[in-house]
Amino acid sequence: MHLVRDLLDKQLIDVNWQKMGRVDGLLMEARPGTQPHIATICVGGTVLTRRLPGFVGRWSTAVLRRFGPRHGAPFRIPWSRVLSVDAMIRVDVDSDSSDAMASSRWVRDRIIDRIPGAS
Amino acid sequence: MKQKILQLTLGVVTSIGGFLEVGSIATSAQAGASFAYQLIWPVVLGTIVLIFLVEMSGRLAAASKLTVSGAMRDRFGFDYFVVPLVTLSVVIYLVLAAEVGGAAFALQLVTGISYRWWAVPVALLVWLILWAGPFSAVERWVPLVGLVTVVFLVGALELNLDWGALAHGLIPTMPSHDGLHYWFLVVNILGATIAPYLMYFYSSGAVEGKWDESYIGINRVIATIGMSFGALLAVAVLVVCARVFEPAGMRMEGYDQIALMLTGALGSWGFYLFAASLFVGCLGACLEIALAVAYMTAQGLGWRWGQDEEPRKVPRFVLVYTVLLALAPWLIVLGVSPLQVTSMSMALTAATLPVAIIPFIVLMNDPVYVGKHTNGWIGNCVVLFTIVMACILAVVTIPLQLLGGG
Amino acid sequence: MPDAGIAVENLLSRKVRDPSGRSAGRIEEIRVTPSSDALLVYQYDLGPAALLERLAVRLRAIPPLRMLGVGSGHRGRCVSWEKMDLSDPRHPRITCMREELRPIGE
Amino acid sequence: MRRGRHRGVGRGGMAAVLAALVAAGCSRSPREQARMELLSVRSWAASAQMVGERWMERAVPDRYAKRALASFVKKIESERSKASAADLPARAKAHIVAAFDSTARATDSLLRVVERGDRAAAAHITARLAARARDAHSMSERLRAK
Repeated sequence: MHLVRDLLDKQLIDVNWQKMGRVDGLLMEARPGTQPHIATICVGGTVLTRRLPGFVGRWSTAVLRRFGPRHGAPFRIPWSRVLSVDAMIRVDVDSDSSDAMASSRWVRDRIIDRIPGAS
Repeated sequence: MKQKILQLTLGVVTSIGGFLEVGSIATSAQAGASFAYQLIWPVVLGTIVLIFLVEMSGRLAAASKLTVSGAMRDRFGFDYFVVPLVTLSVVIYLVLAAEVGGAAFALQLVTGISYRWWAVPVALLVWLILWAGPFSAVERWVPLVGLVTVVFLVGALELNLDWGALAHGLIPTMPSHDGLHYWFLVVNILGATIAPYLMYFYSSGAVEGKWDESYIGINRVIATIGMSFGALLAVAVLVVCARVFEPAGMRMEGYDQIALMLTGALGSWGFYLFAASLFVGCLGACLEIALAVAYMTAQGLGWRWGQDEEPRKVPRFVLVYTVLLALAPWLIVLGVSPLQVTSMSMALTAATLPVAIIPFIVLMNDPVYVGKHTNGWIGNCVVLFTIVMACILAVVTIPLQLLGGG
Repeated sequence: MPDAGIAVENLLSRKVRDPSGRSAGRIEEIRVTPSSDALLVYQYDLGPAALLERLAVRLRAIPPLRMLGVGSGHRGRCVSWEKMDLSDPRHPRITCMREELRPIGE
Repeated sequence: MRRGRHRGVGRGGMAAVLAALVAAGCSRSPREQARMELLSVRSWAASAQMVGERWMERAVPDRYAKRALASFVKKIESERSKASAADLPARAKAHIVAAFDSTARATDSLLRVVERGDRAAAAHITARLAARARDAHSMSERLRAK
């Protein structure tokens, strides 16, 4: 399996087939002498902004940390919760109750619901 | 099969309605008025390229069930994807401002109240249609009303046309006078015709319409007929202006001059139908543009998206087009001339084409995404030619914009 | 972020140097085998540049571009996991000389 | 960047050709600049004339005609000030500025006639505008021929 080709940046879908962001980052445990392994998928704005080069990256990460709904803390999915890997990555998470959709809920409650006719 | 026929007619109608917007009307009118039939070739060239790009977007969606920006993030990663996302959002915002300006000016023609007052209501109307109307409504009634733009064809046929000169215009020729303005218009016409937002909008509509591989044939028909008919309307605008304005030496500096184009042949009908076509063409484009940016952002970042979904279910997708439409009218309200915003946005669209088109050559040849429906030899050559042309445009546009002037 | 944790996405396209300081290429791909609750890394693919490779890797397949010689540059090299020292993730190093690395068997 | 270098060469060559073309286009001699100003006079005179004619034929509403003519007057005056500032041959500059002024006056009087709704008087003014346009056109042709 190839990390970049098959996993990184792929669309994540939750247990009831709802979109919940993309594989923004992967965390590798690399202690000297032991074989490195990937145990966690990271999802979240700051994970993305840290990938941006130079000043833009640092600045946008700082902005998300101060104003982000969860202060930019990335949402972590342990590899054991991954159900299937193909065009999309399905994970055993109920996104609506999880922190992955925190910013979505924040936008919905703070902005969308305040507009009449949001039904 | 009946359902497919409906999709077919819908697709063709959508592309007609979506094709003729403020960019094509303004640039075709300027070209006809300044250079008569000599500038038909960029409209045709741009349309051929657009047909290939739109067909590819549809084929990508049908074969991989992924939209253009979804596949781009998938295939090239966030580091590359952030470049088209940012540049195209800025450029497409300017195109949206120009479309709002066009629709607002149409209302000024009819009511006499300055377009600057109409900009905010137009943006609000577009937002209301998106907020309340499901996608199928947007996709169905806007283009049907867009058919009023067929009036340009009627206008063109009213004047007995010099078909010889018209055919001669199909061949690229060097300008006899005012070379700078000539090339400035070539760039603007290409920018107006090859509109990247059409690719994002079309592929998202295909995915939302649950297209599968059986649609690839229909997709080719829709792209070809729809865009060609749209180009026919743009050429009609050019031809009418060539017959009405060029002999009198009238150069198009503002929409109030362009509004006269049909009044000779069709009298007051011509005036009000022009205002209606400008309004409907721009309104349709506003809807497509606002959705296109929302699609591009949501699909690229993995959010839930879909115009048929209730706003509460796709909050961040809705937030993108809401913020975009909230920002759209202010350039026009500040009194910037709509024609200048149009020229600037078309030139910048031309200059940023490479960013939007380069991913196509890789995506459309990657069996992982399009399976056996990869590009044929012709398709690749067209995209390659477009990339080289787009890079030349990118280099030449800014100096031309400064020197060529509106 | 746990101390030993390295962000894979930031490791990509980092230049890898061999003990003599010469560049062996950039990290383009990391190959893993799934195990019970993690993915075990067994090989790193090095090449000219991660982004370029992702753009170019398929370009060789496109007739007109292959004719123009695009994407036909030198093939990448692969490094098995034990030869890669990631103590400083910003400057990955390999423990053997770059000539000893096998080319990538696509 | 291997791919970039490959494409860069093609793009550099083509861009040089077009940049030369652009440069050639913008070095306008004063005579050419004068001709452009005259074409501009002709364009504005013809535009005002067309609005007047369509208004007389009731093909365009009064609201549109007033707003269009008012904006033409403003634009003609701004072009006039640009022309008087530009470095043009003395004799041609006088002609051009005079042409701009008479076109502006004619357009302004057409505007007042439209405000009064006097379609008969409009006919005379559109004729004057047509004459302005013809003069500007013939002058520009003479400049081109010399």
